[in-house]
Parts: sequence; structure tokens; C-alpha cells
Amino acid sequence: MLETLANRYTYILFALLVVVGLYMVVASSNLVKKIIGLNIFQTGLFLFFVTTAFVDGGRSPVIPKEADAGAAFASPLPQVLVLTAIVVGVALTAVALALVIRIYDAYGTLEEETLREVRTDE
Amino acid sequence: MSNNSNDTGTGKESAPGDWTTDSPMVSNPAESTYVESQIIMTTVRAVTPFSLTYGLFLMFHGADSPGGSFQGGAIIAATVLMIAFAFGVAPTREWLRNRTVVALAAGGTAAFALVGLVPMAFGDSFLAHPLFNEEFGIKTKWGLEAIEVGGVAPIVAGVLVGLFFVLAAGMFRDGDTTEPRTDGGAANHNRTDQPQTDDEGSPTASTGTEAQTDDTGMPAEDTTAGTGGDR
Amino acid sequence: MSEVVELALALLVVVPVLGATLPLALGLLRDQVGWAVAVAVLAVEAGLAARVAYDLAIEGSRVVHVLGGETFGRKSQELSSGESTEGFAVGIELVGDPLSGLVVALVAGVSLGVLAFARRSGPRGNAFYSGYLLLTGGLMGVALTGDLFNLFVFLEISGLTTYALVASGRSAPSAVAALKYLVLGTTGASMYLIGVGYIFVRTGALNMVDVSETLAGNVEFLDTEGALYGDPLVVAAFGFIAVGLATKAAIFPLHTWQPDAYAEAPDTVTVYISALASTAAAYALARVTWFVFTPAFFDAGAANRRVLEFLLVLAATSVVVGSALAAMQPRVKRMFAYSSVAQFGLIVIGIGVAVHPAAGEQATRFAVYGVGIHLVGHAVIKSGLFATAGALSAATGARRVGEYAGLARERPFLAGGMATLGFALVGVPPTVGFIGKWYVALGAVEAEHWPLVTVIFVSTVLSLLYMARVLEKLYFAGSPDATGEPAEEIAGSPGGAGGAVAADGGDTAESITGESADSDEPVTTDGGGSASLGMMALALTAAVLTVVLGFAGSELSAVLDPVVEAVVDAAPEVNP
Amino acid sequence: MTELFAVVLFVFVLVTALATATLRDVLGVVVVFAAYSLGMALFYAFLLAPDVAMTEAAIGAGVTTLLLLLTLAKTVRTTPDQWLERPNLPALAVFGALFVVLVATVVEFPAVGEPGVMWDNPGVTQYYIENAYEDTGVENAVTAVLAGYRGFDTFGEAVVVFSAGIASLIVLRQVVFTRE
Repeated sequence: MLETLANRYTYILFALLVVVGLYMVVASSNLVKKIIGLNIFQTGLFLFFVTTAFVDGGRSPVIPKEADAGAAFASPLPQVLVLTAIVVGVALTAVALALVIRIYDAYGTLEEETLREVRTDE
Repeated sequence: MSNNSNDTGTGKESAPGDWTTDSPMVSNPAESTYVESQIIMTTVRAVTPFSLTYGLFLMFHGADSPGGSFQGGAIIAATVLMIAFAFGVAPTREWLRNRTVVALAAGGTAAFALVGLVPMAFGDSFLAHPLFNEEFGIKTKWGLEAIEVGGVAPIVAGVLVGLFFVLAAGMFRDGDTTEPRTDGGAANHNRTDQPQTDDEGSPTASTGTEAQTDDTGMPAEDTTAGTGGDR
Repeated sequence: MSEVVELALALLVVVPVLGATLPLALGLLRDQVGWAVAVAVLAVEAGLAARVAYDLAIEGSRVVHVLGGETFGRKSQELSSGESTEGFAVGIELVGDPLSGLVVALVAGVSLGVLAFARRSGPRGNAFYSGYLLLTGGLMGVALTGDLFNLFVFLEISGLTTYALVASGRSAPSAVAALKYLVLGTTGASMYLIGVGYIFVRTGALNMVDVSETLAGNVEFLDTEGALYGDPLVVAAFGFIAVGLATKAAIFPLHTWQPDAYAEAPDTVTVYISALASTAAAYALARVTWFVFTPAFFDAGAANRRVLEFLLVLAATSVVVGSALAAMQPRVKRMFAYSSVAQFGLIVIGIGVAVHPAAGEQATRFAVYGVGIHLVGHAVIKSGLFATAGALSAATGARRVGEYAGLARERPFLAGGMATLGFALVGVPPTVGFIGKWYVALGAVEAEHWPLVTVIFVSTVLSLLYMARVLEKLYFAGSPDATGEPAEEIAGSPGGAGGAVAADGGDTAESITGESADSDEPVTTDGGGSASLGMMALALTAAVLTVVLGFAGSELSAVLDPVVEAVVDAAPEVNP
Repeated sequence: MTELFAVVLFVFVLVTALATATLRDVLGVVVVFAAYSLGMALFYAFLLAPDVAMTEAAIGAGVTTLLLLLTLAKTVRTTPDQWLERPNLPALAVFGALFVVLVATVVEFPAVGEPGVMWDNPGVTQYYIENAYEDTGVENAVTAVLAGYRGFDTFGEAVVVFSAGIASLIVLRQVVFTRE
């Protein structure tokens, strides 16, 4: 069992990062920290995809014109998916931060609890 | 709440959540925390050519080695941000002009779509680069390069720089005036009877003083005030 | 590759995106061009959508647009055994079938129609209309893509723009609602992506048809022993995908973003997203559940069945919880928002019942009818209700149920529309709301899911309760107890609304009425504001449309027949 | 040697991730998060994904960090009353359960670096490796797939970035880009 897990260490790390990220989203009171948590969640997911592309003893997927037949390459497909997802992630982060700035502007706080109090006073 | 804002004129209390205080634009903490430093400026001057070159290299060299337009565009954007940190946002923005940023972002998107649409004009699919080879003898590779260099890189560079400027300028407020502003280019709708439908409940919006102005009805000079205010 | 409809599939996605660059570019020259650009672009879009929807829905054809052409299209490969495979996609395909045809027509119709509302209600500004067009393009992509990862990308495009549009108003709570939506929506999309990753590890494919064939063990190029249905990773993948898409469709317990987002967004945006945002996610869930996993998957083992039943329990819970919470809301928009939670629970029940092992062919048929019709029907009903509520509040300032007292006398047409749409929401014949609900219920009865039948019945009673509350206030309560509403306006506007109805005649030319509304509308300068003709027209068109669609129920279900066959056969054809 | 490198990376990434979750000072969290992103970039490079690594370094560690810092500059930092966050026990329980579920699925995966089913499948992945250069004339298979085979994804990605720009204008209600 232990060996099974050790052989899958990046997948374990994926699981850990997903859980840590989601925990931050739920448990952090600070809005910026929630967004960082979301980012950690997503990078864990990227690690998962990159791992599926990985081949032990292989090469990165830059395939020269005359590739020698025996050479093993990492799969380009999951890497492309991750590239796309990283860019999607930063786009979401940017919009989230714009919202945070606006919320701060209106309520003067970034702490969720304080925010809740301010809003119930309305 | 914008602790260092130039709280001029309105004479109201700057309570959190009150949008009606303050000048039309939030003044800019990123700007006011800016400290002019000869060392940083010199360093940035020295580094800029190299990082720009590296960005361009990545952009154009993604075909045969790792890297590509995303990374290249991001590094070019990062270079601009570096300049902004060293020399201040307002001068950088003046130097770069809004038009450039918009042209990069919108133009990149349009270019990407149009390159993709060309094959469709010949009855092939969207983004069918091999058609260029069949019809014009242009290698497929150049189709890929076209969307990468002509589309993705400008979008990434333009939007990232734009995002930085927008976030740095902060929340736009249309203000502390009860008079609807007018400007020449506005469309012919009647602004004064615009129903105020999109806000309720919040003390910020229901104060009503700003209620009837239009967000895009700002005179042109005010639109640069976010960063220009400190000039 | 020169079939007009094939090309139009790609254009449906590209045209709004190209259009979205225009307001910004033209904005350098002129302010306030956004609305006009949006009308022009979406008119083109509606033309394309009508053409596509005709072929897909009426003719019942399946159209594939291979993006990137032959080189990046389907490949067959020589096997070691000497045979060649039937071909797998190495690129991305856009796929149109009757179900996506319905959604395409809905997206194009609603996005054009809501513009009539937006003309007066705002928000204005070029950026807003750029976002609006991008959202339309994103939803078209969701409707048409045939690739699991590409679906994620388009879900995120539509998500990102929706978050921004929710916060496009002036009010501060809208920003909080948008951030909440963003966090939950992104979490949901990422969950979906985890599921896609798990599937990818097992099948090596992302194309929906290829994944479906590989999971079924039909493809020779994959060296597995038969179907992959029992594989724990595949079961987990369905779990993640279902949770992710259910979050985006606002299913209990991850529905909490929806009431806030709907209630706090500007009226225009509420009308738009209530019709389409969750609808797109529910459509995606239906597509993946029916055509990628297929009924055979859910019949393959106890674990598979349990996952599906867990989803059904969540859906049933959101029907009850949504209805109950709706009945308790004093604010009209929030009440309708909670009602959406219930309605999407109903749709997900239909999605699940259609593929449940206990469902025979007849149950599947009814459930598919129910889902297809209710997806469209609910979009029309709910956007109509929000439009009516928006018009009423623009005209009289009333935003709470209590403030609706006696408004029927002041605003007979809007009140009539509200009544029609309300009955449709409850599910009273002959409206489209009845047909959708009826088919979902019939499906549950056929499959003998008695608890689900009970849930649907209870939710109907509850929805009758809260709609009755609104209608009772509108029609039978005394004079308006709200604060000095402009009574002097009564004379003018209802007549105008009557004119709109007469001119409108139940067709869907909202844009035309919207524009005429702009030119000859009487300028009113009272404090309460007034509902524009465009707002009225949209509200009343929706009301008329629910009845028209209700009478067209048999035609709608005929449209969905090919979908039923595809689900029952569980074998979507691979295009040559 | 490589094993040691992997272990060090694993620990570094995990520790920085946990630090972002537990530290209370937001500026500190942002700095740690930048380090975390760099660690992830190294991890991607280690797993033969140089393109992803460069993107993560430029976007994750660079741009995201800059945007986060800018946000903090626009808002006020409250000096935290304590060093660490208080643990949220219900959330810990829920996500602990999620972790157990995830690990239960993880053991089903092929071992890291061992070609899985996806590789036996002579379908998509092998096709790219064998034909990418011939089809597109591009040596970097990632670019070939990104701009060629899956060019529509990249189109969607470009639209997402553009949308983000538009969205920030909408959210902050700025008209700064409409006129000079």
C-alpha cells in the first residue's frame, strides 16, 4: 500500500493541494486569501494533468524533424490543456480581484465576517 | 477606505460604503505609494531592452522550442509593469496611451477570429490552416504563427497591461454631482428619466445624489483622471 | 465541408466574439455605440441561429463542423492486427443535433430580446455590451461543442462574463454576489475538469463521441477488456462532473450563489442570466450524462447506480428547498430566484430519470421530452417573470410582494403577463410550463420513482402558494400601500402597452418593437420612472410565448424524438 | 538524485501551500504564494513540461502575484492579531473526507511516469507524437496541438483573456479605455 502511494506521489500531492485550496476557500475569512485558495486548488489540478503526460526517462514534447524511433516523449495533449487552464485561471483571478477592490471600496473591509456584519446593518 | 484620498469638496463624511463622497475617481494608492528611486529607474532602464527582447524571442520562437506567444506576451506585459513600478503608473500610461492597449486587446481578438475565418470563405472549416498551403502555398506553420503572434500575444500583452492599469485606477465613481453630465458623443437617449433599477438596499446607492448620472457620460478629460489626478 | 449549416455552426460562436471587439474599438470614436452594435450583431446571430435551428430541430439532422479541417479532423489508424480503426478525432468538433438546435435558438432569441429591455433599463456603456456579446458567444460554444475540454473553456467564458455582468450595476451588494458566484462557479468548473481528467486518463480521448465509444468498449484501438463502465475512475469521473455542473446549475446544496446573483444583479442582467446561465450548465449535464456516459453506464454496477441516485436525491432536495425558500421571500426577485433553484432541480430529476436503470423506453422518452421542453420553457417563463418584475418596478418602484398591492388596476397588462407567467411557472395548462413539468412527472411515474413524483407534486403546491401570494396582492389587495406612487401615469402607459401587444401579436420580433419604442416613446420625467415599451414588449412577448409554446407541445416533443432515440440506443453515430 | 529532487519539490510545494492556508498576514501569504508558484513551475519542468513551467512562472508567479500585490496596495492591510489562522473544524472534517475519496481514486492511477492506458491507446496522443511535425511543420508538439489541432481551445482561451479585460472594466465601472 505504502509503495503504491509512493509511486503516485504527484497524484497524492494533487489530492493534498485540492483539499488545501478548497479548505482555504471555505475557511479563510479574508477575501484575497479565498482567491489564493482557488488558485492553489487549480494548480493542484494542473499538476494532475501534467503528471498524466509524464513518461519516465522520456523527453519533453519537442519532436525534432528526424525523431529516432525509440525515443519516448511526454504527451503534448495534457500540457496543452494545462496551458489553456492556467490562462483561464489568471483571467478569473483578475476579475475576482477587481471585485475585491470594489467590495473594499464599498464596505471598507476584506474580512468576510466584518462584511457580513456591515451588510446586515444595511 | 482610500486613506490617502484627496477628500475634496463634498464635505461629507467618508464612511465606508458611501460612494458619494470623494472625487469622481478614487485617488490612487498605487500611485501615492510610488517612490521615485534613481536606483530602481536605472536598473529598469538597463533590464528593459533585455526582457523585451526575451519576450519577443519567446513569441516568435515557440514553434521549435518551448515557449510561445503566451509566455512571450506575458513577459512583454511584465516588462511594461516593471516600467510602471519604476516610473509611476501615470507617466507609463501616458506614454502607452489607452488607444494602444485597446488596439492590442481588441485587435488581437479580431485578428485571431479573422485568420480563422479566411479558410471558411473558401468553404473550409474555421481555423483550417492547411488551406493556406493548398490555396496560396503558404506553409501551415505560418497559419499557426499568425494566430500565435498576431492573435494571442497582443491579447495577452494588451489585456495584462490593461488589467494592471484598471486595477491600479480602482473603482470608478460617477460622482458627487446631481447634474447629469452631457457630452457631445452621447447617443440620443434621454438620460434624465433613466430608471434607477439596478440598485437597492445598499446605503451607498440609495443616497440618491449620484443616481441619475450615466457612467459613460463622463467628459473625456475625467476619464484619465484616475491616474492623472496626481499629476 | 461547404454545407451552409456546417459553416454556420462555427459562425454562431465567432460572430458574437468578433462583434464584442467592436464596441471597444468604435468606443474610441464615439460613446454609447454598444447597444446599436449589439443589436446589429445579434440580429445576424439570430438569422444564423434560425437557419441552424431549422436544420437541426425541424429536419432532425446531425451536423458536424470539424474545426481546423481534414488535417486536424478524424483519423483512422492501421492496427497491429492489420485492420484499421473507425477513426478518432484529433481536433475539436462542433456538433449540432436537435437538442443543441433548441438551445441555440433559445440563446439567440433571448439575447436579442433582452436588448429591447436593456435599451432603457441599462446598464449602459460599451464594455457592458462587449461583455454581453462575449457571454452570448460563450453560451453558443457550450451549446455546440463536441469536446469535453472545450466545454470547460466555454463554460468559463460564459461564467467569467456572467460574473462581470452581475456586478455591472451600481449597487455594492451586487459585487459581493458576483464574487460569491465566481468562487462557487470556478469551484464547480474545476470539479468538472477533474472529472474530465479522470476520463482522459482512462480513455486518452476528449471528443464526446470517442469517449462514449471507448467507455462502451466499442473501439478496437483501445486495448481493454470490454466496457470501462465498472472502472472506479470512470465512476468517480461522473461524480465530479455531475457535482461540478450541478453547482453551475444551482442544485442544492451549492445553489447559494443563485438567489444572491439573481436578486442583486441589474434587472437586465437578471432577465438574461435567469434564462440562460443555469440553463447552459443543465444542458451540458444532460449532454454529458446522456451521450457520453449513456444509460448503459448507470446499469453497469451498484456504485454507478448509487452515484446517479445521489444526484437525484440532491435534485429532489433542491426542488423542495427551493420552493419552500421561495415561499418565504418578501422580495420578488429573490423569490423568483429561489424558484429557479427548484425548477433546475426538476430538470436534473428529468436528466437522471432518463438514464436510470429502472427507466424503460417510455420513461426515458417522457423524461427527455420533459428536460428539453422545460429547459426552453423555464427560460422563457423565468426571464419573462423577471422582465415583468423589472418593468413593474421601473414603472411603480415596487420590488416587494407587499408593494404589489392593487397594481393590477394601474398596470393591467403587466399584471396580466405576470399572472400568465405565474400560472406557467406553477404548471397550469395550456402553458409550456405545464408540458415540461408533466413530462418529467410522467417519466418519474413510468420509472416508478414514487418519491420523486411526490416531490414534484409538493413543489407544485408550494409554487402555487407563492405565486398565489403575488397574484392575490396584484389583483385583490387594496390600493397601493407603497409610498406615493405616481398615480398620474396610469392614463398614458398602459395604453402604450396595449399598442405593443397589438402590434406584437405574439411573434418574436422584440427587436423591432424595441427600436420603435425608442423613437416614439413619450418622455416622462416623474421620479418613479417608467417602464419603456421595450421592457413591456419583452415581458408580454414572454407571456404570449409561454402559451404559444404550450399549444406547440406536440411539435416540441416531435423535435426531441431523435434525441430520445439517441439516448435509448446509446449509440451516437460516428460521422465518416 | 532525481528522486531527492522530487522529494524536495514535494515538500517545498506542500509546505508553502500549507503556509498560505495557515498564515494570517495577507501580504505574507501573497509572498509565500509566489514562492509556491515557482515551486510548481519547477515541478512542471521536472515532469517534462517546459512550456507549462514557463507559463506558470510568468503567469502564476509573475502576473498573479503582481495583481495580488496591487490589490493589497489598493486596500488596507489589517495587522493581524495573531500569527496563524484558527482551524475551522467542520471544514477540516469535510475536506478530510474529500481527501480520503481522492486518495481512494488516486491508487487507481498508473504509477507516475509509467505510461498508462492512455499510452497503450494508439489514438490521439500517439498520433500527435508521430504526425505533429508532418501536419504542421512545427517541432514543438505543444505548439502544434495548441495552435493547430486544438486551435479552437486556444481561440476560447484568447476570448477568456479578452473577457477578463472587459470584465474588469465592467466591474470597476471604468470608461478609461473608451476615450483618450
